Amino acid sequence: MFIHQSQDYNCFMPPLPFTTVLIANRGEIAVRVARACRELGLRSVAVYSQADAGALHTRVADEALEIGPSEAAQSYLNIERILDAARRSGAGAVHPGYGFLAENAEFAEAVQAAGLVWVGPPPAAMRAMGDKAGARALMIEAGVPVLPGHQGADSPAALKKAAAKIGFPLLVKAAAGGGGMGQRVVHKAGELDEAIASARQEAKRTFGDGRLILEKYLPRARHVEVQVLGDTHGKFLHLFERECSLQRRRQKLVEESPSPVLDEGLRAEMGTAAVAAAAAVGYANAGTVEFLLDPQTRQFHFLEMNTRIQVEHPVTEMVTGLDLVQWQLRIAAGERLPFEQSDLRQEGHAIECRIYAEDPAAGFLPGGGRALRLQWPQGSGVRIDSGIAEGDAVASSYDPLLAKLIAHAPDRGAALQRMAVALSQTVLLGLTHNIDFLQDLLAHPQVAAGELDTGFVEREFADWQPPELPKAALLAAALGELRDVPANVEATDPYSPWASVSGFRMGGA
Amino acid sequence: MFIHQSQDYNCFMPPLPFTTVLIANRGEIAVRVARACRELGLRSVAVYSQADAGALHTRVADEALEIGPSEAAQSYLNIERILDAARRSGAGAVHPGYGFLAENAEFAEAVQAAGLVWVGPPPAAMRAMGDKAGARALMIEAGVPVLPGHQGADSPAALKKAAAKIGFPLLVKAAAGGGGMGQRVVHKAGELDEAIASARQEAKRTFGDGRLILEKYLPRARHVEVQVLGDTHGKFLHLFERECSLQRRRQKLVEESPSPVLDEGLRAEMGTAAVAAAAAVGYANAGTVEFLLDPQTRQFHFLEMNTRIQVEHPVTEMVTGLDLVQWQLRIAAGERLPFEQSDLRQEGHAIECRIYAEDPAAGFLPGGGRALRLQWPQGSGVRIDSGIAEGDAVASSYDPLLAKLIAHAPDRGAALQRMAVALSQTVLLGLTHNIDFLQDLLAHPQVAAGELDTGFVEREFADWQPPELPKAALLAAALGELRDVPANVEATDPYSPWASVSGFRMGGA
Amino acid sequence: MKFAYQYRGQLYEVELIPTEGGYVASVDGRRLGQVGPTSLDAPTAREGRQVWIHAAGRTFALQRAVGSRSGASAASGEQTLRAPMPGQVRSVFVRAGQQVAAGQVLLTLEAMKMEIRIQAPGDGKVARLAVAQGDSVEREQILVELESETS
Amino acid sequence: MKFAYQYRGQLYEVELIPTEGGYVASVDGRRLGQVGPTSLDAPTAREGRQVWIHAAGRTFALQRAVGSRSGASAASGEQTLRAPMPGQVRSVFVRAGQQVAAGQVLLTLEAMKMEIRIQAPGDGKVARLAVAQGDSVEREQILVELESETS
Repeated sequence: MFIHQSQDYNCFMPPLPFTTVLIANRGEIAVRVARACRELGLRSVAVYSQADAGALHTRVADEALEIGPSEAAQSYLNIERILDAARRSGAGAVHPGYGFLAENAEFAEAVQAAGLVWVGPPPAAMRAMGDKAGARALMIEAGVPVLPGHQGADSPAALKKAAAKIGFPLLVKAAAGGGGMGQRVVHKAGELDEAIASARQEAKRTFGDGRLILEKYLPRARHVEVQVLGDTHGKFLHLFERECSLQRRRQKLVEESPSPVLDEGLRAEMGTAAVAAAAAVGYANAGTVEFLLDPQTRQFHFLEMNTRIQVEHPVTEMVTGLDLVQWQLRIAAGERLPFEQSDLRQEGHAIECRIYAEDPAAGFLPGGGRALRLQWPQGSGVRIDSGIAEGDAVASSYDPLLAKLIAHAPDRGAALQRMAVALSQTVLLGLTHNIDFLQDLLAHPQVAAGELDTGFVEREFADWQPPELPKAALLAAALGELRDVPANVEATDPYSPWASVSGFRMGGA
Repeated sequence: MFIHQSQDYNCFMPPLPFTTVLIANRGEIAVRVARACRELGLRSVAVYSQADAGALHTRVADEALEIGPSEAAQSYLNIERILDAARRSGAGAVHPGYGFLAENAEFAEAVQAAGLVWVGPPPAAMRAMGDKAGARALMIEAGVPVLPGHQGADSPAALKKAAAKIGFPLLVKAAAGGGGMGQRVVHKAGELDEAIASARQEAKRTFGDGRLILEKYLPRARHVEVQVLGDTHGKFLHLFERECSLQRRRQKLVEESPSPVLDEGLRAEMGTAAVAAAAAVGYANAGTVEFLLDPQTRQFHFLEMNTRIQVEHPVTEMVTGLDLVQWQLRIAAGERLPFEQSDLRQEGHAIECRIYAEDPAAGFLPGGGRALRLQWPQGSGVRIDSGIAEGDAVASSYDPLLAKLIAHAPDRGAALQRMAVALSQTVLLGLTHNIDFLQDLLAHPQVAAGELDTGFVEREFADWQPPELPKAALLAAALGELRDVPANVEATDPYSPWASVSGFRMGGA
Repeated sequence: MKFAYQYRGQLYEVELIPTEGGYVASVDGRRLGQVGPTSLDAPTAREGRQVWIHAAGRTFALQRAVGSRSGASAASGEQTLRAPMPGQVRSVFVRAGQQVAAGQVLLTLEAMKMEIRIQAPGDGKVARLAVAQGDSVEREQILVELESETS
Repeated sequence: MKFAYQYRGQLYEVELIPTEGGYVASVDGRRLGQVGPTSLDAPTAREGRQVWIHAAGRTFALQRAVGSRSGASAASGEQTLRAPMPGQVRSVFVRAGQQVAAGQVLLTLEAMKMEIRIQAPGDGKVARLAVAQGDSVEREQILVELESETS
């Protein structure tokens, strides 16, 4: 953390109780964890399914082991194969990343039972937060505000009675769920029966647990979450909020910190509530308490706690100066957090854009391909967290997240400007992606004004279409067909247009 | 600046008196200025010599104009051609970058006479600092510590008499000079005559001005400089120091902020001296006051002032959160600096490595080539300021600086670690560069301990040789010869080794 | 030399007539001016019939419409719709023999927390429906075969 | 298949013997083990005889020693030393006819604030000295021609 420069943490860092970390994940987060390991002097071991042979995360780790076929159930979700890879590689700790087994308490317990350090919260805390019904009850007990709702008896009759009390619109949610699966919005009483039936079916199929809860539905709410960090000695801190209201298909697209809507008072209140939520379940390591914020009433409500590192953690890293993944490893090693809440500050403004291999003009349909050409933007306040490099094939077997682009600047306006320039200078050719969509999204006046809600993208960008074709692009395509590899150069890129320049120039960018 | 987030500068930024900026430079600094322009919503115009046709700086600007053949005297140093390009492109301001005409007061005056805004200090201030003899006298007057020395009468007899008073070793320096030209170290009285003659000859040839000054020579001094920023309304601030003691051929190689040797007292003293130096010449815009620091006595001495942006400005940007090039443009537009000295802080530690197209095993001989393959490192706290992209040819006609790699972390140890990882993950194939050398340099225990001086590199790394060849590299070369382009892919990189992976793996990195 | 490209359903024709030091360029018969052989600073990439261009800060995916150097294999699959990723068939909206219009959603898949709509690439008739609701499918598994109107 | 490379004056011979699913690799006759066709995660690039490899965080510039596909032109210039960049001849340390040893500094150039040492690439004799102290030289201008010992 910046303000502690004089303490020089790294110099006084005690030797870690492990020297090798197995990364039970893939893509950009596996690359991210490998980098943190290397920066801490730890050896990293990647695992990969056959579909990911040669993927970037296997190249940046010190060792890579195959763990099975492309189906996640037989590789990235297969506890036994991952533990076997940990044994074979001599790993002393396991970092789960996000997704896959990251919130699976059985996996955490199996890791610990194998004598390995689990880089994450205690399994009991994961279990407590994983059960949405139980978590709601715990939060009410801990004084953390929750949405009006109902958990417990979930017969159709009981739910109907509770629904009448809560009022409409409301949300039917899987008690064991998360990530929007087994979830239905119910606008009026007449839709309730069908919603209960279909949500229960989906919950059973997805989580093997058909239990349901009810929550009041806030149609234009903002998604504001708080990053927490706890060490294994009982100290909890919050690292301020992230606003994640720009979503499509209930998945985040753009995140930022600070939230444009919080003031100091509300920020402190939400931070305190998040720490209380973490303390209530005996949390440790990095976690995120998600809240829904009603912009009218300015009231916030506990949504769920993600008991792992999140995709959008870089925006918090940029504004706090703390390396969250390094701290995950150091906390797992038993280190104490050497700073206090009052030492932490949000400095400047950070925005993250998720670059997905998907088609925003066709319902965000994910797709694969090959990154035939890839040039990242550069310069001050620009950060890239990528799971691919130029030349890499992109499998469509997994999550379509390719990379994250993060811009940091003194204020929100400058960060948006920086992000706009960075997106426009990102060259990614060979597959369908959402970079043009992100540019149009960030240029929307409501986004510039910070007036966001979780329905905004689907409401305003349902009919988004790719840009009109400029004549210069057509000419560049045709000229490219005529271009030859320079005779004296064997290995140069035959598609580079930079060998010479004449008078005609492309219109402004 | 981070701590001013609530003021949201950009939103309240007054409209600038110009909308188009001509960038009178090339390479990474021209790319850097173009990015700052775009982030401020300004149009940028690049100029290029025939040797730079199609170079990256011409691609990232909104427009690019050819200004002559590759010889700098007929292009980048040709005032008339640059002003003509400014006229043709409708530019309202000129940013000179560093090098070339950046410290040429006649150029600044010509720009202003043409009715254009000069993005730099007042020509009078440039002239005052450009004359080393006059600057020494001015600094003495302003109470800024200078090295024991002599300026004024410079007949051999006068210099001999002054030398006896100063004592040996001493430095004979061109009064009009800079950058180490026309400069001789004299270790004893017997060497003085010859040094005076040869320095005078070189000074005449290089600067058209044979006047000489003398200064005491400090053999193991540290080069510590202070960044200053002044607006056109008389406000001066300093942005703390940069330590630039790691040099080869009197050119900087690695820079950092904070300096590992300053304490708060010395930092404040040097900052105050730098502001006094700037105020003494009626400075405005960004500038750097260079000092020599004697690590034994902890006394610092004015060396010279660079009246322009410097190569190493990013380390100051990383620790202060201020975008110096944006501020250059805003100051030139007449904006007031909206913060006070007490608002500024150094947060964390930043290190910059200059990536040169040169051979550290052969006297740092510069060379050209083509960046056949180029992959920059990514992630938290890693910044790239590059003048080239993959596929680009590197002309050997100009300065061999290809790019700058900057690492920022909470403390110096973590920044060095981050830089080590970033350097090792930088792939640049197709030309000779100094990345391996930089890795070995930063791994030296004295560098880790912060015990630097300007002679360190030449003393400790004179016999540096490239690393031993690992067998894995040989095998990779041979396998590469056998590899074919996948049959169904037309445009993929034929040299990508990632199509599949089998059991054999390369040893740790 | 003439080149034809498709972009968002529209056909564009580019003509380049060699001149000294470059080409005279026309698009759809309208003369635009002189261009050098490598004068457009637009990164491009090609794979099969597909041509990608990064221009004016945006990405454009064109398809070669004539003069394709390796378009054969891409064309052969046009009427066979395959699963873009492994998943489960959530809903099927058509039956074999049914007439469908370009853009019509034929079925949806559920995979990685997403609903994937499989749409008809052109007007035609469902020749074969290879999956049913609830089926698990592998990546590239055939879902539907269409008979195009014009074939 | 055998490949020979030079690195820092030393010759290395790599042999790859095809086996099922890969190759058995040897270096200088010592068997190292089995490798797959693309099993080494090392970015590489080639230009003429030059092969660059990024391995273990370092860059290695090798030269193909046999089996070179386009080494002819590179070899023809070995005995002609040219200016690597425009500059001025600062000092000349040899004269025509003089015997020189590999690595010996023949002359120095001054360019872009740097002193550039021009060294003999091998033992030989100065056949022609094309410049004198104080001369301005362009990039690629011939400075010295050497006659190699063995020719």
